[in-house]
Order: sequence, then C-alpha cells, then structure tokens
Amino acid sequence: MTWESAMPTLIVGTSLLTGLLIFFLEEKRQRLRSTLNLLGAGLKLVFVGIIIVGTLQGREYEFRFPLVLGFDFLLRVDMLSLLFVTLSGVLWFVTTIYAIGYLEGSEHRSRFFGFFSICVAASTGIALAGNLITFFIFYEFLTLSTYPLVVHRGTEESLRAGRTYLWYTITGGTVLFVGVAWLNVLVGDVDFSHAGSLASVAPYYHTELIAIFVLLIAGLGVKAALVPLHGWLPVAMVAPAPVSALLHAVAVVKAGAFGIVRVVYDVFGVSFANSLGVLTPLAILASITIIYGSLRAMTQDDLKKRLAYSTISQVSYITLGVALFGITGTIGSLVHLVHQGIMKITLFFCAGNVAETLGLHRISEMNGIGRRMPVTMGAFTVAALGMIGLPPIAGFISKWYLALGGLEAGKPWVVVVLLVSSLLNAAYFLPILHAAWFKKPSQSWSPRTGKLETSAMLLVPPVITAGFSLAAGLFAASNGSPLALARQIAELLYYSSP
Amino acid sequence: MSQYQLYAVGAVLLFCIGLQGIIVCRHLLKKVMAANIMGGGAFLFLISIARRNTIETADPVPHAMVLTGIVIALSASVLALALTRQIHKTTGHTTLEDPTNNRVEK
Amino acid sequence: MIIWLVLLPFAGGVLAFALARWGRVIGLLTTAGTFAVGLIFSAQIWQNGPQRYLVGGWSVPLGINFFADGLSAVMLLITGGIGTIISLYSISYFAPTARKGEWSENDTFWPLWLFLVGGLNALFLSADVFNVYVTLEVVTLAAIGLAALAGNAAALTASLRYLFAALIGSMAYLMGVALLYASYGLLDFQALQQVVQTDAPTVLALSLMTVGLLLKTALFPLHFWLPPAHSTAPAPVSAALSGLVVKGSFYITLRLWFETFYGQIHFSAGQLLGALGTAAILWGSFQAVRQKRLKLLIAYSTVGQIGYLFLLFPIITATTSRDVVAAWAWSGGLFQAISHALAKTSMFLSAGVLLKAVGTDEIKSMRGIAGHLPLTTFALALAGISLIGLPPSGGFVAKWLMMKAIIGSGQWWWIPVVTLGGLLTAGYVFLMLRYTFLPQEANHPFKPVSPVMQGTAFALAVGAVVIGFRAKELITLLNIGMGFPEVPVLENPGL
Amino acid sequence: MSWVEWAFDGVLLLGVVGLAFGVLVVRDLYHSVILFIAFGLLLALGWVRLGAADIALAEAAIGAGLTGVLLLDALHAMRVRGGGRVT
Amino acid sequence: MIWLSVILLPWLIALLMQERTYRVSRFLAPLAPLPALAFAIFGDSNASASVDWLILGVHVGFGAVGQVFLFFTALLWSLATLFAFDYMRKDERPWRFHFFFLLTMSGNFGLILAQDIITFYTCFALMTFAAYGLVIHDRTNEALRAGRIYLITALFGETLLLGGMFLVASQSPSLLLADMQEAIAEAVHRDLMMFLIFAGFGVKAGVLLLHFWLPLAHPVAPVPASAVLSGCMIKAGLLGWMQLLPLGHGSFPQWSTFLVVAGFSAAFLAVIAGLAQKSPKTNLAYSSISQMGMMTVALGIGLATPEAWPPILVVLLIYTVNHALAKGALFLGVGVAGATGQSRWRQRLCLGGLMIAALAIAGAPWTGGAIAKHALKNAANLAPEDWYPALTWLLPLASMATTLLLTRFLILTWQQMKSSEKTSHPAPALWISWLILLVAVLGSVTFAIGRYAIELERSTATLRSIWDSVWPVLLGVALLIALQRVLRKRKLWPIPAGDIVVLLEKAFHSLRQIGRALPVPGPSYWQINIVASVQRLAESETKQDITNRVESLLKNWTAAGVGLVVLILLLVLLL
Repeated sequence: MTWESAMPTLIVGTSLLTGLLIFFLEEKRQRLRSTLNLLGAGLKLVFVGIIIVGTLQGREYEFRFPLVLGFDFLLRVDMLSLLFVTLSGVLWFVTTIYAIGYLEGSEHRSRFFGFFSICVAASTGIALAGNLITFFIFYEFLTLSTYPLVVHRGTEESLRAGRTYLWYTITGGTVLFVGVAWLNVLVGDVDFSHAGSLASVAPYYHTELIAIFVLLIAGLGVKAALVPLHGWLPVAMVAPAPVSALLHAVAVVKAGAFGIVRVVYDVFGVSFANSLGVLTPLAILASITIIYGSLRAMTQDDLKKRLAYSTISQVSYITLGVALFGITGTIGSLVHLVHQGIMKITLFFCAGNVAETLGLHRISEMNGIGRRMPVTMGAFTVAALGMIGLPPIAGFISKWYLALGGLEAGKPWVVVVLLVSSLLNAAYFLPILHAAWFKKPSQSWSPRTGKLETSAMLLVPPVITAGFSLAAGLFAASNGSPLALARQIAELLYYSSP
Repeated sequence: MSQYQLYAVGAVLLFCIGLQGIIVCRHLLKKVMAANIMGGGAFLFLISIARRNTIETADPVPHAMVLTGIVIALSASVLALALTRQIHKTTGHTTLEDPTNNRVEK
Repeated sequence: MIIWLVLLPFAGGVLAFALARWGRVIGLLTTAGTFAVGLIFSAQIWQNGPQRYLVGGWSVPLGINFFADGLSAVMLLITGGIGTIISLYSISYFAPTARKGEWSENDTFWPLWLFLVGGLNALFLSADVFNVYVTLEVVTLAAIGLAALAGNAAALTASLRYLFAALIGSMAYLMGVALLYASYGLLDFQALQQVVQTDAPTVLALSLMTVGLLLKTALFPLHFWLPPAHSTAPAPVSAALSGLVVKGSFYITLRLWFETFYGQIHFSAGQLLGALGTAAILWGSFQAVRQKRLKLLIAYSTVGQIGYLFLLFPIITATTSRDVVAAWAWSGGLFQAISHALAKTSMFLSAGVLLKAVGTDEIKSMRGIAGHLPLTTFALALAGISLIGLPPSGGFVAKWLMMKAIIGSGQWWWIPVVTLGGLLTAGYVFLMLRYTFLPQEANHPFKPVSPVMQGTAFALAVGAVVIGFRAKELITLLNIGMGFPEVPVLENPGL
Repeated sequence: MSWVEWAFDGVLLLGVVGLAFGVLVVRDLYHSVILFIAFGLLLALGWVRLGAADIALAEAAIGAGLTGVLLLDALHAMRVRGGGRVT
Repeated sequence: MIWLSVILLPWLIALLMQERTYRVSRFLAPLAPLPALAFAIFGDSNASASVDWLILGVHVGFGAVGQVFLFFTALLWSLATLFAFDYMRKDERPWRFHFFFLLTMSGNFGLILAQDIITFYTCFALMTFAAYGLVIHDRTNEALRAGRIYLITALFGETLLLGGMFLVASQSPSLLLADMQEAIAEAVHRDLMMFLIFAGFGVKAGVLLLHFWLPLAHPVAPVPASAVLSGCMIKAGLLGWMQLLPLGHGSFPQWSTFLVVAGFSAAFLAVIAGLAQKSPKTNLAYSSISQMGMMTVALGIGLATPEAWPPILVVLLIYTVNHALAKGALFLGVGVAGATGQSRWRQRLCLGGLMIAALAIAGAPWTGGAIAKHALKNAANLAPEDWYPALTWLLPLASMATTLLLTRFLILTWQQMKSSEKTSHPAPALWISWLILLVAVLGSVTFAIGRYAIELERSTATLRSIWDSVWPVLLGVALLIALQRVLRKRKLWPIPAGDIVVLLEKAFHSLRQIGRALPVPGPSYWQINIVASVQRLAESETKQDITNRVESLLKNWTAAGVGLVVLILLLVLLL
C-alpha cells in the first residue's frame, strides 16, 4: 500500500477510529474525549490539506480493494470529492467544538460523540467514494450512524422521529440499491472517473437506463429531501442542535445532493443524461421542491422546523443546478453545495444557542432576542440574509449562477422559480430578524452568567461559519474560493463527458 | 405384478397411514407409534425394492439402509418417549397443546 | 485428514459423555480442533480442488463415501468457526456441574453438542443421498435433545413438535431415496447426475425428498415447528439451531437441485420454491415485527431469512448452463446462508446475554442496556445490519449478488420481494434497537454477565460484517467444483 | 410363484395394514400398543418373505420388541402418574 | 482602495455604533460621508478602478453621471448626518438610528460608484434593507406598518430587478453596466428586460402604482432619514434607470410614450392625493412622487430617439440635483420647524427658508427648478411628434400643480409651527446644516449653469422664459389660497396616506382569512400518517387480528399435513 493509496483510507479512518475509541471511553472522561474529538477533527483537516496540495501538484490518490467479483471498494480523490471532503472536514471541526459546548453536562456523551464521528467518517467516505457501489456503502453507513444521533435524547418524540427517519432513508436506500445493482448488471462496475461511459450503451437499453436513473434519483432523493420524499426532514429536527446542523449542512441532506451530482455527471454523464431526457423532469421536480419547502417554512413557528423546511427548499437548488445541463448551472449547483452548508450550519448553531441558553424554540417567543444575544443573532442575520440571496453573502453567488445557468440552458422558468423562492425565503426569514432586532422583548431574559452571552464554545462556531458565509461571497472571485473550485470542477466535468 | 411390487404398494399404504396418524392423532404415544408405522412403511419399501431385479439374491444395499434406519428409528422413538414422559410429568398433558403459550426457559 | 472432521467430534462427544466433569474442556478443545482441521482441509480444497475419500476402503455403493468440494468446505468452516465460538460461549452460559451424581444441563449439553457438530460435518462430507439421511438424523436428534435441555413444559412440547415434524421430513426423504434407488441403483449425488431422467418415479422421488427437506428447513408454510423450538431452547442451542442446523437440510436441497438434477428441473418448480421463499420472507419478517419477546423475534426472523435462501432456486433453475447469472445467484444465496448463520448466531447469543442480565427476554427489558452492555448492543446492531443487508456486511454482499442475479435473469418480480423483505427486517431490527436508547427503568437492576459471553456474541456479529470485506475468497471457494464460471466477470450486455 | 404364496403375501400385507390402522384407531392405548407390537412382528414376517431374514430379526427385536416395551413402560408410567386411564 | 473607503468608512463607523461606544462614536458619524464628498468634488471624472477578487469582480468609477450624483448625494448625506447629530439627541436609542443611517449611506454611495451590476445590486440591496431600520425607528404602530409595507414593496422590487439582471447578464458580454445597456438594446427579450428594470427601480423611484410605500415610509422616519430617503435614495431608482435602460442606444417610441404617460399621471395624481394630506411630511412625500413623475417624463423623452438622450441627460441632472437638495431642505426644514419654539424670528426664518426650497422645486425664476424646466421644455421637441403640443401645456400645468402642493405644505407647516407649544432648545447643528443646505440649493443654479453653460445660455436669459416660469407658480399659489378659503378647515377630499395601499391591505387580509378557513393539511401530514399507520399495524396489540389467527392455523398439525401433501403434489406436477 503506497502513501498515495493510504491517504483516502486515512481520511475516512481518522473519524472512524476516533468514533470507535470514544465509544469505549467512560462517561466521565470528559477532557480526554474532547481532546480526542478535536484531535481527530484536526488530524483530518491536516490530511485533507495534504491531499489538496497533492492533488494540485497532480498526484493521484486512489485506494482500491476488490470486495466481491464484479465490484471494488474504491476510494479516490478527484476535484469533486475534494470540494465535499473539505466542506465536511472544516464543518466537522467547527461542529465538534460546538457539540462539546452544547452537550456539556448531558448524558450519554460517549455514545453521542462516537456516532458523531462515525457519521462524519461516513460522509467523508461518500465524498471519496470512487464508484457507485462504494458510494452506496457509505450512504447506508450514514443512515445507520445518524439514526442514533436523531434519537439521542431518548424521548418518545425523538424515537418517533427516528423511526420516521429510518423508514424513509432505508426505503430510499433499498430503492437506490436496486438501481445500483441494475446498473451493475447492465454495464458492470464503472468508476466515477470514467464518466459518460454509459453513452456507449446500445440504444436498445436506453429505456432500462431511464428506469435506472429514476431509481437512483428516487433513492438519493430521500436524503436530498426532494418532494414528496422529504417527510423525514422536518420531523428529524428534534435531534440535538449540532446533529441538526450536521444533518442539514454536511451529512445527510448533502449526501443525497452530492449523490445526485455524481449520478448525473459521473455515472451517466450530463450530455447523455440530457439526451435521455431525464434532466428536465428532474429540474421540474427540484423546482417544485424549492417552492414547496419555502411555502411550508412560512407557516412554522418552531424555529428549527422552519429551518428544516428551508433546507428542503435550499438543497434542491443543488439538484436544480445539476439538472440544468449547462456549465453555469453546474457551477451554481456545486458552489451552492458549499454555500448552503456553511449558511445552514450557522442558522442551526444559532437556533441551538437560543434554545440552549434561553430555552426558546418558538419564533413567537423570540421578540427582541437580539438585545440579549447580539452575536448569535448577528451570525444568524448574516446567514439568513445569505439564504435570501442578498449580496455579497454566499447565497447570492449560488443564485446568480443558477439563474444564469437556467437562462443558458434555455429554461427561463428557472429564473422565475428562483425569484419566487427568494421572495418566499425573505418572507420566512425576515420576520425572524424583525422580531429579534426590532420588537420589544415580551419577557425578561435570564441574565448572562459570564462575560459572553453564552458559553464560548457555543458562540465561536456560528461566528466562524457566518464569517465563512460572508467571505465565500465577498471573495468569490478570488482564487481558492468555493466558486473558483466549483468552476474548475464544472469545466472538468464537462470536459470529461463530451 | 410381481411380489416386490405388491409389497411396495403395501409399504406405501403403511407410509400414508403413518403420516395420517402423526398428523391426526392427538395422543403423544399414538403419534410415536404412527411415526414408527410410517418408518415401517419406508423400510418395507426399501426391502421390497431390494428384490426388484427378481434374480435369486436380494440387493444388499437396501438391507444395509434399513438396518441403519431401524436403529435411527429406535433412537427417535426413545427420544420421543422420553420427551413424552417428561411432558406428562411436568404438565400432565399427553398432547401437544398450547402452541402459542410459550414461556421462556428460566 | 477428512475423516478427522467426523471422528474428532464424535469421539469428543463420547468422551464428554463419559467424563461429564470435563465436558466443557473436551467440548471446547474438540470444536476448536475440528475447526483447525477444517481450515487445513479447506486450504487443500482451495489448492487441489474437490476431494473424494472412501471410508475403510470399501467401494461404492456399500462403503461410506466422502466427497468434499468448495461448498462443503465453506459449510465445514462455518460449522467449525461458529461451533467453536458457541462452545466458548456455552462454557460461561451453563453453570458447571454442582455436585457429583446430580444432573445438570451442562452434562447433557456437551455430548449432544459435539454429536451435533460431528453430524453436521458428516452431513457436509457425505457423497450420497442415504448417508446424508443418516447424518441428518443424527443432527436432528442431537438438536432436539439440545432443544429440550431447558426442561420446562414449553421447551419439551416444542422439542417434541420439532421431533415429529423432523420425522415426517426424514421419512418422506427416505421414501424418495428408496424410489431413486429403485430406478437407478445408485445413491451417489454425482453418479446419479449422469443417469437421472425426469420420469414419473424420479419426479415423485425428488418431490418427496424436497418437501421432506423443506419441512426440516422450515420453509413457509412448513415453519410451524421452528419458532417455538428455537425460542425456548437455551441461548447457545437456539444459536446453533438457527445458525447451523437449518442449513444442513438446505445444503442437501442444494446438492439435489443443482448438482444431481441440474438442468432437468422445470422452470415452474423453481418458481414455486421462489414463491414459497417470498411468502416466508414476508410472513416471517412480519411476524417478527409483531413479537414482544426477543428470542421469538429472532426465531421468526430466521423463518424470514430462510426465505431468501430459496430465491436462488427460481433463478438457477431458469438457467440451462452454469452461466454468470447462475453464478451470481449461487454465490448470493450461499453468502446469505453464511452471513445469516453468523448474524443469527450472534443475535441469539446476545439474547442469552440479555436474559442473564435482566432475567427476561422481553424486548421492553432492553431499555438502557446500551449503557450496561455496550458490546451486546453493538452485537445486536451489527448483526441486525447484516440481516437487513446494509453495507458493508455479509448480508449486503448476499443481497447484492442476489439482486444482480434477479435482474440479470430478467425475473424482475423478485425485486420487490428482496426490497420489501429488507424493509421489514429493518423494521424489526430497529424496533428492537430503539429500546436500547430509552432510559433504563429504575427498578430493574442488571446482573453482571460474563465478558466472554458478550465478547463471543460481538465477535460473531463482527464476523457477519467482516465477511462482507473478504467476500471474494469465500465466493471463489464456494465455486470450486460447482462448475460455475471461475471469476464471473460479466460480458456486460449493455456495453 | 405359486398362488399360495401370492395369497399368503396378500393376507400378510392386509394384516399389516389392518394392524397399522388398528393401532391408530383403537381407543384404548394399551390395546393400541399391543396391536403395535403385533404389527412389528407381522412386518418382520413380511421381510422374511422378501428374503431379508437377518433384517427381519433385527426388526422383530428392535422395532417390535424394544420399542413395544418402551411404549408399555411409558404408558405405565403415565398411568401411574396420571392416576388412571390415559387415552 | 480609495474608492472602497467611500463605502467602507460609513460601515466601520456604523460598527462602532453600540450603546457602550456611542458617547465617542457619535462624534465620528459626521465624518463618514466626508470622503465621498471630497471625492465628488476633487475626483477625476474619468477615474475608475476594479478589484477582481472581490465578489464577482468589483468595478467602480464615476461613469457619465456618477460624479454629479455622488456630489449631491454626499452633500445631502453630510448635512443630514450633521443635522442628526443634534436632532437625535433626545432619542432613546440614537446609536441604533445612526447604525442604520450609516449603512444606508454606505449603500447609497456604493451604488453610485458601482460600474458593474453585482456591485450596484449589492449596494442597492444594502441601502434598501438598511433603510428599513430607519423607517421603523420610532416603533410606533404607523412606523411598523410603514416598515412592513416598505419591506414588502422593496422586496418585490428587488426581485423584479434581480430577474431583469439575470436576463440581461445572460445576454451581456460582461457584467459592466455600460456593456449591459448595449446588450439590452440588442436583446431579443428587450421589452421584458426593460419592463423588469423599469418596475424594479420603479419601486424605489415611486412610479405610479408602485409608489404607495412612499407616503407611508417617508413621514414616519426621523427627519434626517426622511430627507435622505426623499432626497437621495429615491434618486437611486432614477440612477438605475439611467444606467441600465438603453438610453441613447436606439429609439423606443412605445416605451417613450409609456414613460411619458406614466410620468404625467404620477405628477398630477400625486398632487391630488397630496393635497388631501394633513401631515406636512406626507405632503412632501407626495410631492416627491410628483417630481419623480416629471423626471420619468424626461426619461421617456430620452428613450424616444438616440439623439434625444444627451440633452435629456443634462435636464435630468439639473432636475435631480435641484430636487434632491431642495427636497432635503424641505424635510430638514420640518425638523427645524419643530425646534423653533415660540421665537417669532426663528419661525419666520424657518418659513423663509422653506419658501426658498419650495420655490426651487416649483421652478420659480433663478432657481435650479426653473432651469431644469426650461431645459425640459426645450428638449420636448425631441419627443415623438404627437407629443410636442401636449408637452408645451402639460409642463407648466405640472409646475402649477407642484406649487399648489408645496403651498399647502407651507401652510400646514406654518400652522404646526404656530400651534406648537414647545420651547426651543439649543440645536446649533440643526440650524447650521439646514442653512448650508439652503445655500446649496441656491448655489446649485450656479453650479448647473457653470457646468452646462453652453446648452442653457440661450434658453434661460430671455424675459419670456422668466415669465414662463413665474406664471405657473403664481397661479398655483393663488389657486390654493382660493381653495383654502373656500373650504376652510375641511379636508379637501378623503384620500388616506398611501392611497391604494389601503385597498391592497384589505385584499391581503381577506385572502388570509380565506386561507386560514381552508383546513388543508400539507402532503407531509399524509406521509407521516402513512408511516405511522404502517407502524401501528406492525405493533398492534390485538390478539384477535387476522395475522395471529393465520399463524395459529399454520401451527395446526392438520393444516401442516395438508400443506405438506399439497406441496408434494404441486412439486410433482411442476417438476
């Protein structure tokens, strides 16, 4: 095993190992656990840094391990995986800090952090998977490792949520499984790097390919929360805040969206998918989801629930961009993968802060909260405005590219969808901001215990991610920004699938 | 119709009677006997086919099989009777009742 | 070499019977030794291909004739491996004999258990249809003896029910053997293959044998005896029954259908077995979801999982040559058998741990065990994952191959069966696991449980997952001697 | 084969089948067991007719004799414990 | 980077506007607009700069009109900030006001300097949303209502604008405004693009039917905020039109007609609505709508032919500068009027100042307004043929209407001043800034003549032209006094502030009622229910249900036996 082939396994392994170690720590060993957590997260960032540098220097990282006849376990670093793995690495680090602060003094922390790490290992695996089967393996692995997090509180409500979550995700996984197997029967084990090889499939099999595409998207659509497969997401928000943050920003929802990206670009090849005629229905489905999610978000009073519906809407931007068949749309979609992540994680952090510090969950109780928690709500405001699509925050960049992509692809209705969605976003985010900053407090807040509005561990992460959201938009045009990376990837994707 | 065929028909009859007995009879001892009758049928069938070639000597293979079979049947009967007695001892039942009312071992 | 696989456990059994006080030591050493021999033996088969051995030098048909190919090797390995671990577990599970002259479960367990292992080994090595009957009877009688070990009314009744069912099955099988012998004068699986024709007596023979074996394998709707028997036995016995014993009769069915009668069986017969398998999957899983007691749940899960094994029948019978699709189905079905053996054994052993810790196996009693028995919780979870067929696990590889075979054969109607079965399985696995996340009830103290018991259950569960990673070797071994394409890398129809 | 032999075989088989039937039909268990022993012996006789004398001996001893005794013993034990007739 | 300092300095100072730091930072606030002012005065009109790595590439510069816009905007903001220094003294949370005030300022400066669409939109959005904080600053119910309506309308406008931007950007070779303007002229979907841009900026510029937020929002904001809202920010819409509509890039007679009609409608209808108002600030807001209508008319003429645009540009610049400064002066004057107390001379001084500003807007001779109107009249012959005669009599009429409205405003303010019981308080910054602004209003004439002397020389010098500007004003004053006399204290006609918004609110309210009355659960409700019922089925406790019975039947020996035999027979049949 060479150094290059060990790298991807190491990246997945750091979080996996951390997770396993933490399981066997005693509940009391808090400091050791925190150290381990941060060490794992930090180490992973270092590794990710190494492969970024390496990839830029033209090195190839690949780990192949034949599992059964006809399929290999393949981890490989390409630009797309780099994008996702960096996102998950960075956000995991931040979320770990947050989670340590959030769960201070609660029960079953070993269990929590164990699964937490494993969950990240799974999403890293998803990022690095080099073929559809490896992707599927980690995809299911993710389902399993998130379930304990969703039900972590052990209340009736969370158990019910966990059950719903499982029903949806396992059903989705099964459907995906059928699709993957079918494709494997038809064309064998195709690596992502050989994108577009399906184009050479005889036309006789095209109907089958369409069916496979539908199965794959349906399977992935559950996690990506495409309507009508989204039912689990608003329910699953009973999970602790760091979990919701992770679910909505990096792990589960993103895994689905990322999978759709992979399927369209690296399995079918976008031009071939387009010639099969499957992209437009996908775009329409994504559009419906975008509008529907926003509409539902408006009626929610529970902050996390509103954010959850918002996620449904926002994640479908990625799908929409993928389905547009145009390089600009792809850029928008890929960059939104990152942007939605950093913005949504900020929002959930903030929601968690409010809930944890003041015990508030309903928006109607949050009048004037900006006065009590200015930093938290400041971060929230940045992220929320970004979600609405106000420049120069990250969300605007995504929307800009998506809309131009829609026009480029000759689908002007996409612009209408985006605009309506922006309006709706504003309609459900701005009232929160208004209530937080401009309304008179309807109650007296519990006084600050320390110098800061809440514990530093809870405060720093949202500030960092809000900073990211701002920076990602502000410096979008500079080298190394998510946008630059997305552009590079999009060019590669289009280059490789003629 | 040759002799072995006649016995074969009888064997099949015995087999069916035995099967019927295991299924229908409720008393455990009767079930045990029915099982033996069923086995008897099977053995008779084997022995009859040993003569299928109507030459002078019988085929030794089925004989060997039957001999083995008898021993096995005896073991099974012994086990069945032991279990029957035990059941009677613990519950007083002589039938296989209460299929649903399972209690876990303790 | 080959003879030791049978002799060792039988000798051990006799010894354990004679020296009851040393039963546990003898038991462990014997099973471990058998496993070691099995490993070496498998290596030989791996290198040299199928092997034949005449016991005592007598020739066919009178002598006992052993034959082993890849399939036998794999079954031997599974029996040896799982057997050793069950032995290890049982040492802690059964209390040692208290005083001399007093009966205890421990005394009875070891001889019967070793006979069971010996019988299974002999079964997998037998080359002819009659020896298989004899060994199957040995296995069954030992198994029933073990199942009755708990000694309470429920266990006794269940065992007796099991016995009668098994007897019917054996007799039906024996009649079939007799019919075959009457027609061809042959008993050897492979020798028969050369001559069999589908005339009326042969068809009747095959039907009788198959149904007899199905009864012993507890395929729906002939599963009636299994849940009570498997759920009332002591935990290690339940494990062996569900994990190993049902595979014995399944093994014979495979030999009959795909060795002796391969190519002669009508498409619709395969469909019938597939349909029964489907019914088993759905019914068994559905019943499992409804159970309130852990061991019953696991037992019904066995009923369901057995159904999967029979999905390979419609696919392979539809093929006329041993092509890629058949190879997928073959590997998939057997991988299912293997991973089910590991997972199910692990689950029953875990249930035993729980029983010792809480005193009951009600699923409700699992509240909060995650904190006290983390290993057991993990074992249940991992085993469950393999059962559901989630990656990366043996169950996943099995489902993967099976799904490919189904799609490749064009018999798409089995797709929903596999998927729905997976969902139902997930249903009962998580129904069980969710309790571990609930806070513990205050008045329910946990008793300490031997770490060996927890560890063995965990090890098996890990095994069920890990074989998913080493599937390649196992599948290659499985195909030795069966004539399937060596490495079924397909000519993809689409490309 | 002569018709006598045919007739003998026929009667013998009828007897065996009849006894088997009787075993299962007779109400009294004791009678049933006795009939079973008779069945075993008659069956062994049939085997002799088929040229399997050695096997027949084994059957008479084991199938009819030993099993019969065991059945009687079990019946007895159950009667004693059950306190009376067991049907 | 110097360019960015214009935008960033207000930002930085805004960030210092905390309750704790306000004691110091309030002295910094007046510094914030100074770089912009200096830049507008001393900067090179051809200068530009670009920062490629920022957002999607930021391009800043003056462009054709930027310097003028920056000048009056910076001037008004500077004075308003100074004004606020005293005006906000008694406020409960002045730091909060200043925070939003400075952010709005930053956005306003930025959008003037922006040469590419993204920067423009960014700053435009910043200005729009930050101004929300100004509108609702007082937290009264009216303020909150106005804020809500402002926000909804603004969002609506931004969305339309964004849509227009997307369309244009997809056709344009670059994101530079200049390129986009050309791209629109040649685009296939030109009309759609122009409509979106017109309506998008129209919200800000108070185009008829999109204007209703204005008379609500401008009056409720604190005085300095109203001044910049009406003086500068309303011009941002105009600037947007000027930057993006394909002016000078072709002839668009239909659009021209449309704009002229829309402009005149606004000009007259706003006066009618404005006359009905009792609050001087509302009155002024309607005046702004009316004046913006006039500018729309000018713009419409500019769209008629490519040749029409250069002279119209001059007209618009003069018009804009004049209106911005004068309207600023009027709004600040309302604040000054509140601070005169009972001192007679202060009241008179105040009234005098207000009259000067009002006259400047009405277009009395020797004011910027007069020059602008003359220039417009001159340019009117560039309009499509049919329009010229109409324009010659509509323009003076509009002037008269303006006078009517502003006279009404003066009377209202005077009445208010008279009736106020308050004693004056020392507020030097208030007076100083206002007086400077008045000087600027007067000085803008010089500025305008000096800058565009060549074009304007002939038209302003004649006696005839002076009379042209005098008679509408006199007529307007006379008419109002007559009206006032006739009706005394009765309201002229019952038009509430914000006119059509009242209808919209009613419609929205009833829609919501209907929406609430419909008991339609969302699809996710059904989904969860399906899952739940499956779960319930799986976990149901009843012993009597069918599956249990089937399972016990299967356990029955007879059933098993029958099954066995049937299976054997089936297999025999099938094999």
